Amino acid sequence: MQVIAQRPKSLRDIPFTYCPGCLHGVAHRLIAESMDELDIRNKTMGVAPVGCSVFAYKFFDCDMAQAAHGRAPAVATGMKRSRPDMCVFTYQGDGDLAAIGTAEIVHAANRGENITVFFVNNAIYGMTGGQMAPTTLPGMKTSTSPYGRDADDIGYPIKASELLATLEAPYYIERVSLLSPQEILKAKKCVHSALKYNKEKRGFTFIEFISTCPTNWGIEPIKSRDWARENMLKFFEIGCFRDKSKTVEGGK
Amino acid sequence: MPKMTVDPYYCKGCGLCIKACPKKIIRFSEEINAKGYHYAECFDQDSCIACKLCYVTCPDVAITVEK
Amino acid sequence: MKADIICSGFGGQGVLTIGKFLAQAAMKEGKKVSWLPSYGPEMRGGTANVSVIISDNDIASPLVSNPSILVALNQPSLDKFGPPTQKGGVILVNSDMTPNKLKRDDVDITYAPMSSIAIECGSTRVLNMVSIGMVIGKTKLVKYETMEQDLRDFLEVKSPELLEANLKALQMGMEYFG
Amino acid sequence: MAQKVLMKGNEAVAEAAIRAGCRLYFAYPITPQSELIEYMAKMMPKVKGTFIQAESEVAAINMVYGASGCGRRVMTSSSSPGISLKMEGLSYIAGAKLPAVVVNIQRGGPGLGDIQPSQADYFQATKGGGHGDYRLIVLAPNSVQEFADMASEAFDLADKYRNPVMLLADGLLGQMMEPVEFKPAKTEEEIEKLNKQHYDWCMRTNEDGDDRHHHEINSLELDPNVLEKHVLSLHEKYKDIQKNEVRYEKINVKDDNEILCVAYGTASRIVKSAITELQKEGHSVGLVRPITVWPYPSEVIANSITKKTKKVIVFELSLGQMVEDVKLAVNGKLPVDFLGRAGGIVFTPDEVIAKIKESL
Repeated sequence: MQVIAQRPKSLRDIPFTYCPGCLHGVAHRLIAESMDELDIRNKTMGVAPVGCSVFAYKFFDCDMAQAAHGRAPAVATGMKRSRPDMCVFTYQGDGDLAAIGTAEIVHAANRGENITVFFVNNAIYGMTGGQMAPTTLPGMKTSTSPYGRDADDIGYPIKASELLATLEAPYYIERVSLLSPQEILKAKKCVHSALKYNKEKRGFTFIEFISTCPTNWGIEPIKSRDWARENMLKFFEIGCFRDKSKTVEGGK
Repeated sequence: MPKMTVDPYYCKGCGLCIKACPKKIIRFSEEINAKGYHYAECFDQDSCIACKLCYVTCPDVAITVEK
Repeated sequence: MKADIICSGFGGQGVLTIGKFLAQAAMKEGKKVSWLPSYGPEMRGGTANVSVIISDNDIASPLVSNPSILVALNQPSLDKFGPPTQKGGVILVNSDMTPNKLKRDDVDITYAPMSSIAIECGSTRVLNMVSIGMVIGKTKLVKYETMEQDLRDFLEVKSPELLEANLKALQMGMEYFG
Repeated sequence: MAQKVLMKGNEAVAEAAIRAGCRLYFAYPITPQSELIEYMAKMMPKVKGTFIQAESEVAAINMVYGASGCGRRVMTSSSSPGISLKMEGLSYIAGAKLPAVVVNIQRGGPGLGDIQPSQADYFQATKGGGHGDYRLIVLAPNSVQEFADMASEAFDLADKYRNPVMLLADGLLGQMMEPVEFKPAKTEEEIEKLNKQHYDWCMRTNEDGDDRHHHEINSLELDPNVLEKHVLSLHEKYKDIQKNEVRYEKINVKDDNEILCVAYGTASRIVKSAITELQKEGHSVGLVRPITVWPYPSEVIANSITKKTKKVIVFELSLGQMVEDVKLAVNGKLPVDFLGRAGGIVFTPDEVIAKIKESL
């Protein structure tokens, strides 16, 4: 008998601190598996954000820094410039990346910083207990949009992938879904590509995961995936927004 | 013989693997784990086809699949 | 020996450079020096000035409130720094841009058409070198040879085509006092 | 024998930092420190170093955090309003026990204030500055030469204690030119050796084979008991710093001093001029100049008071921030008087003389 699927080496033997059914863990696994496959575990450093995934620095079995809220792309820039031979990634939620850290992500992307950014979009602030995020859908109720997000008042959700795709420098930008095993398998390919491009020093790579927040949405895990499919995917379309490997010969 | 096992140390009983399993051979255990969850378990290993979908969907990376 | 110098003029007249060359030459002759510019928005357009101290001893405060040597390249500079100049101090005024004279008779003041001399040397841009020459001619603060060498070292790298006009300006400034 | 060159403080500290082995620099332009960032922009590529003009001061200090977490010598610089923005990052750097050097070319405040020399960031610099229970090591130069010398000292202290070090200067020191003589630049081998000194904790390639290291750069600890232990360990370190790293200069401090002055940085130069003038008139006035404003030379000030001393006077380019530390040092033994100017105004030696003469 042969083991055909088990915890990747790049994850440490520590249970995640996420709620039951939270898809952060899936995103973590896809990254860790790709690190194993690309054999970059010994030369990878990650940056954990502020938010539910603040403890990501404990989970990945590589060197990790924990960054101030929103600053992960800046911290990663310092790390990458300090150790250019290593692969650097950030792992950020929607409040971290698309609200307080908007400047840092835009400018790291605009510099074509040779890092990979994993962005988990679940349309809500998880750790602080279910407040409105920059990605909260119009009409969606949260503890700080108790009557539903009023787009006329507070604006529409930010489409981070589309926004970054307006810049020249990014090498690869794709939005993927974690809402079913089939979609996860597709997402895995994208995560693998992003880290492969990172290893090959091709430039800035960005993966947006459409995820769920069963706890703060108040919907149990399985149904929360259905809810996300019906609501989030209409607004946040799955797809590739940039892949220079298909347009630029030999990468950068 | 294909086989899936859930490590109760990691499992939080979210049930996503139960939903994912095409053979419907996963259920919540009677027992609870150290964190108080009824973890997932396979009750019919003989029917497992090692499709890995439970592993793929598990957010706590608690599942090992053998073949 | 301690000289408290203020050079002042319109932004663009090169007053900061006057100060820098004086300080640098004095440093090379073994003196203690400090160079402190006025900085900020006034560097563009308005009046710019620089305080330079040249001394045999360590320089404590780099501020100059009462200059012993004043180079005033325009009217506002003379109006501002003329009155606080030390009794018996040296004031060199660019008379081309300073219609009103200073009402003091306890200072050693020279009104010289520095802009005109600069044009004679080839360009208004060498006005600052005329002034430096005049400071040397009047006060013997630093040696002419030191200054000439500094000027050569600076311009031969940066813009050799300007060297001739600058050297001429330096010399004409110095020879103004015969 | 190195040659003396006439240089601005802003440029001299940049050159000295590069010579000290700083190969990464991240900053955002602000007057009156812009010559520093411009110098780095010009020189870093020549030593194959990294220069990034960051999108903000906040980003710059976080780039410092990342680079420092990799164990390499890294610096940022700014002026007062920009330093305020960096305080978040500095707190993280202090919490995560990272070495880093920050230059503050102080200007008038509060708010946007003006761009003239000031010492009004003393509280912010010496009392921690950001959130949490931490300290920066703060060096306050008063000449371009000292400013340059302190760059390498700052990196050494930062590395030794794994603590951020601030060079607290001001617009006058940044903008003025004085002769400066540089120490020889560190060789690439020496820099490599410096980088290696942090290998046991910094983020780096895993060269340990299967015996993996997992180095975390972090300031988060949710267990209050563990966090308290961490903060206590920081404070043990601060005690060591207070014991070992106090630096000061005594100028004309004698048994017959009628007045003892305390001033640091630019203000100390003005006071020194005043003391020289007063000496000519036969008055004996001493000056203690803190070179480290944290750790503070409290004992030196206390011990410089003699039976003849009538008063201690503090001179600052602020409305009285260091005066509190002097009062703590003097501990009620003598009255502590104060002269300060705000808004970027630098007092003249005459103003200082007049103030001292009130008490003679």
